[in-house]
Amino acid sequence: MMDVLDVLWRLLAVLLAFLVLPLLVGQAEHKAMAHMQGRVGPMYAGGFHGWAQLVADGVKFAQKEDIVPDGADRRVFQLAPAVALLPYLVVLIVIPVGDGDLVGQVVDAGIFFVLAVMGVGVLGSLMGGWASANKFSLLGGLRTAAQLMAYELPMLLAAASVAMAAGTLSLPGILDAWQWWWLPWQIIGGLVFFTAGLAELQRPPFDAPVADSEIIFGAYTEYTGLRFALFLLAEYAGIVVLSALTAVLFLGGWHGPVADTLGWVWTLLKTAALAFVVIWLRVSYPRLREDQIQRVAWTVLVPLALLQIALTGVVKVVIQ
Amino acid sequence: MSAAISAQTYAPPAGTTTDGVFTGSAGPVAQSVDWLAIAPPTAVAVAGLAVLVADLFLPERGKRLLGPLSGAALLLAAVPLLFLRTRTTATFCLPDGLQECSYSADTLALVLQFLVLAAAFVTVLISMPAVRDLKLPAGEYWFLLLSATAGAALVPASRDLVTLVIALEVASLPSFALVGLRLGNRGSAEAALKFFLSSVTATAVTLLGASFLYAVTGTLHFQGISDGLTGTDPQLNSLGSAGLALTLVGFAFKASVVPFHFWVPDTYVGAPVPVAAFLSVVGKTAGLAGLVLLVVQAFASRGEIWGPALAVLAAVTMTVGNAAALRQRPDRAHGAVRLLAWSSVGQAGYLLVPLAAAAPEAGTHPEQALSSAGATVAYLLMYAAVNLGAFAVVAHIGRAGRANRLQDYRGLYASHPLAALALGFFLLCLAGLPPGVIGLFAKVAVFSTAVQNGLGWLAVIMAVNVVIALYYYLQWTALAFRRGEPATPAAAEGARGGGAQQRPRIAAPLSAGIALTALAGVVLSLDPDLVLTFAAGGLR
Amino acid sequence: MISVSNTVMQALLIGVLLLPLAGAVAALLPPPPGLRGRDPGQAVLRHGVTVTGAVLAASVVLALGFDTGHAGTVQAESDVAWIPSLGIRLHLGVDGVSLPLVVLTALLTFLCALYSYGAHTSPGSADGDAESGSDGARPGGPAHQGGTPQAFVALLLLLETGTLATFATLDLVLFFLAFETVLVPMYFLIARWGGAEPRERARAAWKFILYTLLGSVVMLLGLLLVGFKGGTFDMVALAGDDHAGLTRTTQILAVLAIGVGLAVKTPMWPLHSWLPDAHTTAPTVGSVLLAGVLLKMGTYGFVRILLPVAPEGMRFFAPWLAAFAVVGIVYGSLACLSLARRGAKGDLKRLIAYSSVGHMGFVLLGIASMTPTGVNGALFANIAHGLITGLLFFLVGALKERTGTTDLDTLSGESGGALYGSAPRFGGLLAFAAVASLGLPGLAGFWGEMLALLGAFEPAEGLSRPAFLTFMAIAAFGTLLTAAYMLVVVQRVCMGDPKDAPQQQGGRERTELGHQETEPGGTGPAHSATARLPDVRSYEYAAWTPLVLLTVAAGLWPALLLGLTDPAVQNLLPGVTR
Amino acid sequence: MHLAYPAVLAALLFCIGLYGVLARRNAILVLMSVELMLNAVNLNLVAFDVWLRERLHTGQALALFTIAVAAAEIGIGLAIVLVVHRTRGSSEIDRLTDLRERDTGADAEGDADGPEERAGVKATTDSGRQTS
Amino acid sequence: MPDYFHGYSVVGLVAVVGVLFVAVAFGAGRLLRPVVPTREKFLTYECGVDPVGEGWAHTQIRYYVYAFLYVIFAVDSVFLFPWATVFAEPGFGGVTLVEMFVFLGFLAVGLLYAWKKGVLEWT
Repeated sequence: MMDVLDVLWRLLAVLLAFLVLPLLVGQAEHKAMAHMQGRVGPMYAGGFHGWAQLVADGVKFAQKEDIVPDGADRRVFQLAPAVALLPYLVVLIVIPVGDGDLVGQVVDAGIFFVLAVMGVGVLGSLMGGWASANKFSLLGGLRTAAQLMAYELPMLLAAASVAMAAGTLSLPGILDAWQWWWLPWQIIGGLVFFTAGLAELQRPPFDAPVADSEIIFGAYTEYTGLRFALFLLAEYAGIVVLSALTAVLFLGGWHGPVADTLGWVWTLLKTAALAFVVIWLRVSYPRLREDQIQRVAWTVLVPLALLQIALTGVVKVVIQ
Repeated sequence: MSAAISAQTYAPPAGTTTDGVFTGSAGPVAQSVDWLAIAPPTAVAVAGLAVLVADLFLPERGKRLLGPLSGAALLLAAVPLLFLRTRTTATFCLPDGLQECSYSADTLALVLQFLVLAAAFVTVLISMPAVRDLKLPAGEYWFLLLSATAGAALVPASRDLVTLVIALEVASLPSFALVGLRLGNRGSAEAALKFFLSSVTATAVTLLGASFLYAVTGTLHFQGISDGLTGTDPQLNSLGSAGLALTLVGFAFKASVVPFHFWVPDTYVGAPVPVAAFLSVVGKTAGLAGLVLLVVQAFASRGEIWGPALAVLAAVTMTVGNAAALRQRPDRAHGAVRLLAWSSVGQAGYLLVPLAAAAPEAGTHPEQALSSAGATVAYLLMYAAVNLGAFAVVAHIGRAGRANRLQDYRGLYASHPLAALALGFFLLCLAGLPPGVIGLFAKVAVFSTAVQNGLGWLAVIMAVNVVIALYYYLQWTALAFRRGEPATPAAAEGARGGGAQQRPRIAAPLSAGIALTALAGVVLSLDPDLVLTFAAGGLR
Repeated sequence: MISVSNTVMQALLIGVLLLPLAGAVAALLPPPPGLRGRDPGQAVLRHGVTVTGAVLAASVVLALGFDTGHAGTVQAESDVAWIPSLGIRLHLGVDGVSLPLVVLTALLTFLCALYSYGAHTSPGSADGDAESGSDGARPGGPAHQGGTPQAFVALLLLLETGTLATFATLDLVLFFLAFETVLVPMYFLIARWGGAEPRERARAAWKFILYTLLGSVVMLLGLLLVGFKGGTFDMVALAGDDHAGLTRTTQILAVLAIGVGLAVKTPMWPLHSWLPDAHTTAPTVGSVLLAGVLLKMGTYGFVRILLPVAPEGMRFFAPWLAAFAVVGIVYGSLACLSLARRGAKGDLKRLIAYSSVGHMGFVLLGIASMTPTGVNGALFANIAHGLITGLLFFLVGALKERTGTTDLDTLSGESGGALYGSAPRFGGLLAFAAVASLGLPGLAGFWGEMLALLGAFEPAEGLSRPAFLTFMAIAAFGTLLTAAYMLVVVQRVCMGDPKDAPQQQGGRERTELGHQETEPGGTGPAHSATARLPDVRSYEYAAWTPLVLLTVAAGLWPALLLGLTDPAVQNLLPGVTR
Repeated sequence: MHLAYPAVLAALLFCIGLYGVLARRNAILVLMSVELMLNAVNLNLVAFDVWLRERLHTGQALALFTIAVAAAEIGIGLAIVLVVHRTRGSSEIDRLTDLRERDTGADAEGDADGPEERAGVKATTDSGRQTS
Repeated sequence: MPDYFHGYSVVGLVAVVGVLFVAVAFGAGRLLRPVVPTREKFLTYECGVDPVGEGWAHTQIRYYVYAFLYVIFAVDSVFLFPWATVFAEPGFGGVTLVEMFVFLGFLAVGLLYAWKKGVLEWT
């Protein structure tokens, strides 16, 4: 009985985090971007600084007509948003928030699981792009795919580096083994991982697949209403997941300079900081061209990741 | 790429810590590696990589050096064989003294490695003009050739299914690319696709078989499989039999055994001639080496299952191959290569006979089974030398006229007497007629295994097939010695270009290849015991 | 008989085998400075004569050194391991059965080389001959046919090697190898130096090689069967009393397989059909060697392998063998008769080829009787046939060279060829050979056939006497037929009115003949007739005289030969006749 | 969990793959079917590995290698399909008949050579460099 | 073993919850939204112009090459993880590390090859 209750609690918590955190990030993006650009952002919905803007957006999306273009592959077209969104929910459950039991579920091969499931999310964009029967969508979908290909590899390699350092693939296991000096040791890997994740999420400056000035909105061009909203939600959920993962793998998760008992606070803080960096980057950098995106991956990130692995290996053997 | 070094990286990845032996942290868990033993395939693989990298930085003129470089690397890779000759070495062994190793440099492995390396060397010689003529990408070509050779050299030394399958794949994958390397050529691409699709399917089937075997025996080492297959559980028994049969399929495919042969003629015709030569010798060696290892070692205890099956396959293979070769007409385009392709299918049938004959003794008298399999090895050595030689001559003719009809060999004696003599010798060796004495005795050795193991009917079928084969080999030989007169307008047209009498000189590497193979054939003919000793207990 | 140490004998035998092989290789190399000769052809043909002469001399010495007191035992024996894995040894040696054949081979090859050399150098067939452009067989001018003289000599020597090795080897597999080695040179001799349309030549050569190959593959199977079941390939060991424990079934199978291969080569009716084509198209030298030596390899195999190794099997098949043999005798004779008919467009070479079928029938009959008498007769007939038919083919070849045709109708015209008149010595020789061939007592052909018939009269135990008596009667009838067609041939070719003949022949022949007559080298008597053929030339004398002499000698003194063969045959037949 | 579930699933996957290989006529689909077969094998291997509780985890090791092999095969296979598609504008394997043995006379094949070569040349010139 | 499957069953439960969530959202949307189909709404959107031509018109073959690159490399990195977890255990050590460097060297050569061959340039 305890077991069932326990599981239910965890599920509920994960679902809650999944519904709330992306909205928080979205709202933060609205406001942070606005202030960086000398605007004020949404101010009306909800009264105080437009805090309910995204809720209002959601209500609006739900009332929009649902359109599937004539030439589209209906079933695939309709399923795509769900495929894009759900993996992030599933990933959330294995990310440890705090020491000990503060994790949805411990999975042995945590890193594998996380990376594999995150890869599925991109499939949603691809399905949307393919099924829309729209040239821009297709182009966007292909760019998405290419980007996934290019950045999955450095991401994997960087994660492998951490796994090497810790000697385990389990996320809590990695955090258990974590020491503060891993921070400089794994810094290259961390940067690679974060950058690659950014690119996989198609966040600026890696947003060529949805570049509105070139291809309208890439794979999502034909989407309206709730389905479009799910895609957007997926993007923000992705930011949360990526930030959380980076925090766990490279920044020590619930480890903090003081008050280890409040580990989950550290985790949330680090995640939030990283999420802010994601927003910050969007405002600061112009969009890269598709070929530049590819080149960065293959000629910078992959070699760097390999270098990090080498470094990890050597240090690990030396300190033994 | 990863597979090329599979041998090095294949350490049991996980779970080792739970074992009592390892947690003691007394001995090293990493397997000790006998570098000399694994030197031949490793050297080839490294050379391949070196060639690939060198190609990136060499100027266009320097790329001509890549071919000779590859040849030299192959020769170099064969040097360790000399040192290994006197001892049997096994490496990548399980650390707990189970005597189960993944790599063994015993006589069988060494002989076949020598065969692979030598054949690859001759292929390199044959390839040099072709790479220039067909404007094949030099670096890629040599790299792929060396990689495939490395894989093929690894096959006979592997002693577990993982290594074996991976080695076979390393031998196969570059071959697909080699076949399709003539960019923009419809035939080349088509050949590659056919080869690829059928090969990949066969691999999948083999792997399924391997998974069944693993389920039944709990190991993939040959010795363990052989022990495990004798279990008494009837359910597992039938699963084991299924796994055994499925595993053999992939190797039968590589060895172009009917009914897994259909890719052979089309692929050979579509591929550049040197690649076809390579496939017909090195590819086949890899497949047959796998078969030998499987039946003599891994499946030794279940001879009653694969013995009759192999016998039937052998009979069907030689019959189909020879019948199809017989149907080739002299005026058909690419007839020469197609004939050799079908003949290589037929030869595969002969090569299977000793394996089928090894069945009754495999379980009880491994030594005798190995001797039987030795007949296959001996035959393979003979076949490699003369088949490569024949392909070398074909490659030369192919340079002049791209149709490569059998007709084009008319008057070869008049224009290139030595090449014609060599071709005749090679074909007679394949046919098994004097003066190709070695061909005859290799067939006799094969034949004797069948007779001595109660496969009289197979021996009779083989004899009939030898007779059928005589016809087309002789016909071709006779054609080469016929007076060269333009028989058709097409030939006359060809003659206008260069003149039938003034055929281009044979390129130096080609003639070296022909000379080398002819020399091998003659030496073997004078002293057949050099190879036949393997059929009489020379393999240990 | 001189006594020669065993080592020397060994060396001689090996030398006999290796000398022509080395000579063949040497023939393909450019001649050394001192031996260039008048032209390359002459040099290399002389080389051929030298080598074959040396081989002949060596074989004669070998024969002289042969201990006739123990003709049944293998002498000059050398036995070296060659392929231990398969138990194949280089086992050589001669006994009373093989020695005569070795000498005969050496002799015939030498004579052929001599003949070719003479034909090349004699002015009668020098360049510029009116006929050189035609398809006629030009035995004298190998340089102008098909290939180079170098290749011709090399092939001839290779042929000799193979034949000699067949007779000298005592290992089954080696026997097969030697047996096969002969095919290659013979194929090229027919295909490149043959005397017919190129297409037809190629066809005949192809037929020849296919038949013999098919036969020999079957034979190989039988040999392997014997070898594997008996545990050894050594003929001597296999011939021991227990026959290496071969079961009856094995023996029957072995005899069937090996017998078919040998029968093709022999040739036995109905497997003979390659022979007429091959003979008709082959060049003179090729025909002589084919008939004189190659056919003997088949019958030799019967005596050497089948009789001693698989007597049980032989006994099983002996009636069949005999039946086929007599059918062959009658069939060959009838075919000859029909060819010899006027207006049948019979080819003289083809006719002799068919007569060979008949003669080999006698040999087979002798063997099938499985008695010493019969087998001795068979061996004797072998030698005799080699001498006589060799001579016949020489003569027909020379005739073709002179007249440009071997067509009987063309040759004889309305009333006859009148060789007696136009070229009396030539005609006389032809008549002699024909008479010898029909088995006239006092000549070589007689003894063999008579002994074979005697053997059939009283066949070995276990064989049905009535059947063999029938066979004997039919065979005897065959001798009559033989006599008939031979006499018809002699009558049509040699007799007739010399004035009459040319009128009946076509204008082409006449002008040619006239042209030839004006040649300064024409050796014929200086009759002032229009139809003068050149009579026997000196080199032809040189080539033919030994054959004539030996034919007579063998006819008058058969014991010379029988003394050699009989002990050996007694030795080979112990399992049959106690 | 009972061994039967993964085993049956693997068998099903393999059979579907096999059916695809045999029935599909588009090279890409055949390729995908082969991948299906390979993944069925992987499933088998891992399931048996777990079932056997083998100390060395040979099954998992082979599964890893199988994954690598499958990837390499896909890489080369797609490249080949691409070349085929480029040279003849179709990847239907039924239409790959240039190399088939025909019983027609020599002339027909002799002619077939010409356009083929010409088409090949054209394809090379406009397709640029192909790397795989 | 029960733990092993237990972990994934919870994960599966999450997935089910997710599916439910999406289904509920779509169901609610169906109730809330209007349905007013017109011809123009179902046209493919190309900046307001009627669509022309096929969708593959602007597709670059280059994407395939990237795909190849990725597939090969990603699978190679599969070998890294098992190694990464054990290479520091007692009993392994320098040799194991060198072996992995050899492996990385292979990867690096592959990358170098692709780079030098111009696959990564976009022209």
